[in-house]
Amino acid sequence: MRTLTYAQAMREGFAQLLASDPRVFVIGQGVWSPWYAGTSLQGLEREFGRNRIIDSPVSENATTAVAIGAALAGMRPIVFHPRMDFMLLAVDPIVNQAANWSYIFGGQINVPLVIRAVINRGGEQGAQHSQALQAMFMHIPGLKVVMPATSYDAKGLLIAAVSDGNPVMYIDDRWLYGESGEVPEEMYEVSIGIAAIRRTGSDVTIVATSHMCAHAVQAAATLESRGIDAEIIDLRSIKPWDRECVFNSVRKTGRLVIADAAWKTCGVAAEIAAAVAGEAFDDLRAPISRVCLPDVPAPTSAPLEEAYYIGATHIVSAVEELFVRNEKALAAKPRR
Amino acid sequence: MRTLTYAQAMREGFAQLLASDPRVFVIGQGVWSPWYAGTSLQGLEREFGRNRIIDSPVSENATTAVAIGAALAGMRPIVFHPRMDFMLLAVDPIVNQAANWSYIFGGQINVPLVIRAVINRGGEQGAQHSQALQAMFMHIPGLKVVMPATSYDAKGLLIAAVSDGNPVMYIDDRWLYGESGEVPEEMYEVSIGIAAIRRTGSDVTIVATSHMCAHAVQAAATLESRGIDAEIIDLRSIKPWDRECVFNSVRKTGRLVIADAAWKTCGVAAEIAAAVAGEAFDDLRAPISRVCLPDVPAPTSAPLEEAYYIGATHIVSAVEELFVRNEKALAAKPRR
Amino acid sequence: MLPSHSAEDSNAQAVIDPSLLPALFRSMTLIRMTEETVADLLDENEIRCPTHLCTGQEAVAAGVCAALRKDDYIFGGHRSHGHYLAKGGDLRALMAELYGKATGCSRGRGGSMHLFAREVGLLGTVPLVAATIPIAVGSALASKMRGDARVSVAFFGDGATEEGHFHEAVNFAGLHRLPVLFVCENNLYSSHMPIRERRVKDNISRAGDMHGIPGLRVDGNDVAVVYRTAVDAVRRARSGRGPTLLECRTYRWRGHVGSSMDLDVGVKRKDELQEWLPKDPVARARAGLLDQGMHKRALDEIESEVRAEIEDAVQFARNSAYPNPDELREHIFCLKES
Amino acid sequence: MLPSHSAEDSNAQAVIDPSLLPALFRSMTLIRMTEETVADLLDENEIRCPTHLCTGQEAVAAGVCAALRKDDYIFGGHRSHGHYLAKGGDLRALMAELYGKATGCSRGRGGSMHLFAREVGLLGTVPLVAATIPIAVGSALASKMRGDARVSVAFFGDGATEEGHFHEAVNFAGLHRLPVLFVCENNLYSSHMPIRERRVKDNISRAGDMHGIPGLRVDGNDVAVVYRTAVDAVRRARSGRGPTLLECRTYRWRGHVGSSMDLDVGVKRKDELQEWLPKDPVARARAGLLDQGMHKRALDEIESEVRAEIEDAVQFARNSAYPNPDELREHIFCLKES
Ligand SMILES: Cc1ncc(C[n+]2csc(CCOP(=O)(O)OP(=O)(O)O)c2C)c(N)n1
Ligand SMILES: Cc1ncc(C[n+]2csc(CCOP(=O)(O)OP(=O)(O)O)c2C)c(N)n1
Ligand SMILES: [Mg+2]
Ligand SMILES: [Mg+2]
Repeated sequence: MRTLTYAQAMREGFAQLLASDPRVFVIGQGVWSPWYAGTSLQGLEREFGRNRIIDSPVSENATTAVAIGAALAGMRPIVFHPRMDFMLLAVDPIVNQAANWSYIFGGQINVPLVIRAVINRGGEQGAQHSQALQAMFMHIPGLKVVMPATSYDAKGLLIAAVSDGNPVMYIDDRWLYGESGEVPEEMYEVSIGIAAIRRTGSDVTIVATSHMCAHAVQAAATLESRGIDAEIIDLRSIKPWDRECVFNSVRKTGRLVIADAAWKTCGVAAEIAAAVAGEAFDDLRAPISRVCLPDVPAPTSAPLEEAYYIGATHIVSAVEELFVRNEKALAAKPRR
Repeated sequence: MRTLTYAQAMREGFAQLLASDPRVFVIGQGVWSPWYAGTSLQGLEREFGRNRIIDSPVSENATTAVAIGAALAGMRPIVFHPRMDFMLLAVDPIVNQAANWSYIFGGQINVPLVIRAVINRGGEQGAQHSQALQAMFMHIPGLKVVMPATSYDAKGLLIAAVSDGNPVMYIDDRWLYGESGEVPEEMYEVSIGIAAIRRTGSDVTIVATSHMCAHAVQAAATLESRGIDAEIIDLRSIKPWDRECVFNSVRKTGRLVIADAAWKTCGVAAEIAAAVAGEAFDDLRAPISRVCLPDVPAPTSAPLEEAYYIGATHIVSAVEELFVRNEKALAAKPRR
Repeated sequence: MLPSHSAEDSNAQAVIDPSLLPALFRSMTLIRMTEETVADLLDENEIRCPTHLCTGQEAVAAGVCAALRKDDYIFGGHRSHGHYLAKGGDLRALMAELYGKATGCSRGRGGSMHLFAREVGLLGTVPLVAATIPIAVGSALASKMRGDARVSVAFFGDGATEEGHFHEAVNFAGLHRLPVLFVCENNLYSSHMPIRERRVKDNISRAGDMHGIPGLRVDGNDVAVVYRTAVDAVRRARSGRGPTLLECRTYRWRGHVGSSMDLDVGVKRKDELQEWLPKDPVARARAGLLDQGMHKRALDEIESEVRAEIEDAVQFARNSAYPNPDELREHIFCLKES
Repeated sequence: MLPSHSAEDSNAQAVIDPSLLPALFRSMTLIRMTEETVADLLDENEIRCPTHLCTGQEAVAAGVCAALRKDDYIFGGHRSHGHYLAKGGDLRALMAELYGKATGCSRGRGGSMHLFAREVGLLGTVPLVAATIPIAVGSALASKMRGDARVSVAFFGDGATEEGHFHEAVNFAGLHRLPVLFVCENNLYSSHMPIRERRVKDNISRAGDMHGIPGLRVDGNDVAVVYRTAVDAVRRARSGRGPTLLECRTYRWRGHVGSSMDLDVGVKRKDELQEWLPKDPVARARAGLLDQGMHKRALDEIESEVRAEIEDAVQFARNSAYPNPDELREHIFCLKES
């Protein structure tokens, strides 16, 4: 099959959605720009016209609310925020409005809105240009949240998000834009709420989001060489998330490590850990480990960034610790 | 000792802070109003003048940012949001600015800002006037978050928040305003980050926030009559939260129920559950149970509200389930 | 005192087709009587949701909605019973919603602050101040894209103009010349705060000018003036000439929320009310109809018809069932397309 | 084309004390040479943080800051090297910050977009567009409360006026007559978007009027005009007569971010640049000084002094140590009072 980068796959999804459904349009700060969205929106403005690819004034709140209004009137807008950090100005329309509109009117209207939120970090950008805030939105009942980790899912989840008919936050990480993967030419959907097992294994379950999936795969190779057989689950959707897939895996492995490159406290990993500790407790043979960013704003200076971000080695250490620990525990008294 | 309602205790805290420190002032929508803050700000405007008690236009973003600016210039503002829901318009100044300012400048300046956020729910107010969004802010590194549950703490944590010198979100729930408790007349601080054990017990640890503490105490009485001896921890601060207190208790009881009247997914309870499942796993004898609001926007109609909100009975059931379950588990095969 | 009725931009003697006045009177009477009935029901604790009554402001909703087609979109805020009724929303469903019943216009999930009547173009009223201003711009954008010639209207208060997204929305609408009307009901208060304590100049209509669209100030208690001005603005919008901002000067008789009169709030409130009561928009329309030669009996008849409708609606609401608590978790997402 | 240099509100021939011009020239020269050095260092990949250069806009920072006292507060945004330097921020600390060094003005936690120099009243520059506008209003509120006669200045771009909180901030400042200057550097672009694609009217200075404060449009490439206007506005503010909005018309020579020229962006960018290059504020000041009779040698000397300072600062930055990664978790909260 054909190979596309993650950014190209997104762009193809956008183009096919725009070509196939006149209700679809794109609005947001930077959509005409050569730099805000990498190549993921490149040329759409010329291909589909400025009436359907609408760059906006620097007005995140109104731009998002405009998209909501268009959605209520039957369009299928995709509102683009070039950074999650800037989207914090639009939390009111997203959380108070988009997420509630169906519920407060008793299901008589829906909000077919996709909110594309970009995580754009590293490169000495610092605290206000690096945030990965998926947990803030995962917390909100009326939102669905997806985080594609591969080219295939980047396209398929985008199309699924638009056809879902409800507010879906689509979060992509610029660190993924250059990654390549196979992508079918036709339009297809990746079901929201279904995880993907990227590697089967029997010793430990590693649940990962977004670009941590690739790190998990790398970590698994290292772990294999050390005799540990890891199962890797790419969560893909964080709300709803695939409980069955995670629980089945933990039933098998008895050990769980969750890797999410965002702040730890109240993060995605906290929810999965809490759910497993609540509903699959008997399957656990070891503590649940979270591999997350430290609870620190993003620094700028390169050596600080180096210390701040996480990757495969952090996952490897987290997994190994569970096994070392188990050996120690076995050497000591058995558990109550 | 003298008894004050929660609202009176807050008001006394405000008045003493204003009287003792000329840097303290209060700003926000509704601070001159007879109804937005219950009696918690009553008459302050007359007592301290409109220059220090500043009602604002309906401009949550700028009002909050103005408070930040005043804090940077050495004042000690308390910015008032009569509902957390409205405060969503101020997430940018709170999360991007207040929470980061110290870090991004390498600790050369601090932001001595208190953000008072009111949870005001029930009474058929519905989805946009009922939210308890503590977890969204607990997720952010540069914020401290307190949730007093008693009159004593309402005053003591307010004073501690102002003297902390860093951005502290002070969250009070209107359901608590009428509760009474002993309050010293003098100024005093309740340390941020220190929980209070409201009842000692040996069978189960119930960690509760805000008005769920009273429900937990009630639940403990019921549980006692059924032979279960519960320890109750009033968290008081949710960021930082008192890990030592919770871990010590779980070490003793082996069972943990967390009650937080907010959405479950990625909530306060998720973090505590995840932390315990990660760091005190060996102490656990049963799954960790979370007693939270369902992941549903707040409805209006009374019977729906009745089904929506949680109280002592929910805590009782959650605890009992752990014990019933344990018996079942003992009857079956022992744990691996 | 604030200058009121001073610098209105529209002809205070607006002449409209006399045959339209009875319908406008009926619309206002329906709003007035509903609001006053609801006030009683609040006092009796039959209705318990937070309710913001628009008594005294009826001419704005009635005048603007009369200038609209049924399929035009409108949006409102916390004080929107009038908008709902003027646009043709079902009275029974409104009353049932206030009672929290499953037959309510929002199926008991919304109460007074969240109203919905898609069949007449009301896509929602929500209580976050100013929230629906940019949302109405969005539905106007949809209409422009589809070329469906619909007009969108955002109803909001003077307080809403203090929210930054009001300005963002007006700028965006002007930039894209969208078919939208910004209708500000300037009742001179935002809850307890008079306008002079919230902005330097009493110049809301100038926000249109600032953002490049016409801004007009009109007497919001004269339904003929409001109607006439709205007709022009709607024509402009529908023919692709872009948005208009209407500042309608008015006054709410009741307190901010509930049935109280808020006479304790704000130094001038009592005096102001005395000044505004004689400007009663419903009484003015009634007087106008009598002047036009309409019989008092015909007017009385309209009033008793409306009264009967309201009584029927209250009965309907009382007799309706509450939502089933087992359905608490429904409607967060729509499964099917709407 | 956008109308530029058309309807300025201030005297384009502003007369200022001639003895002030050398200092203004020096200030602009320092900014210009720093920016151009940084451009080279970006090209050489010595500096790697996102950097927004203000070449071409020097007169605004230099003119406004010359009208301020050392203890007056200023705030900036993503493009604030000029503000930092004009207010007197330490050049070595700026350069070290761009290099990500522990000796940087933000100790290596901020980079180009987060600058700090409390000792000269710069309480922070941050890159969220418009964020510091209401924050500067807040420091002005603090000054008013304390009666310390300080003035606060918010520097921001034309794009920032599209954020709603700009309007909220101006309204609040007007309402409380706060000692604050809103200095908009209208360089006609917000990243890739020319102003006409973002707002209907090119009338930013009118936002002052809308919100009840004076709004003035001036030639932002004439340092004498900027200075003269700022002196008046600062005097107004300091004497308790409230805020002023200055719209300074200017143009950035370099691209939005980094050292590129963005000549590909926007149809007119190339032509516009040709039009604006001759309006070079530094060259104009230089010519003015020669006219005044200053010797070319004296000017050359200023330039070589500045060049030496910059070279020294670059050396300092290169030789400085990086922050210790073990200190990653420090500085989130302050332990002691500041
Ligand atoms: C974003 C937000 N902030 C604050 C409030 C609280 N609030 C409810 S109504 C109101 C006054 C609004 O005044 P105005 O817009 O003039 O409408 P009116 O009540 O006069 O009809 C306020 C401040 C709110 N509902 N939403
Ligand atoms: C809230 C927010 N939205 C968007 C951005 C992205 N952004 C960075 S600079 C910029 C342009 C700002 O233009 P202007 O205010 O005119 O300043 P200039 O770059 O021209 O100096 C934008 C949109 C941002 N930094 N912050
Ligand atoms: Mg009003
Ligand atoms: Mg600009």
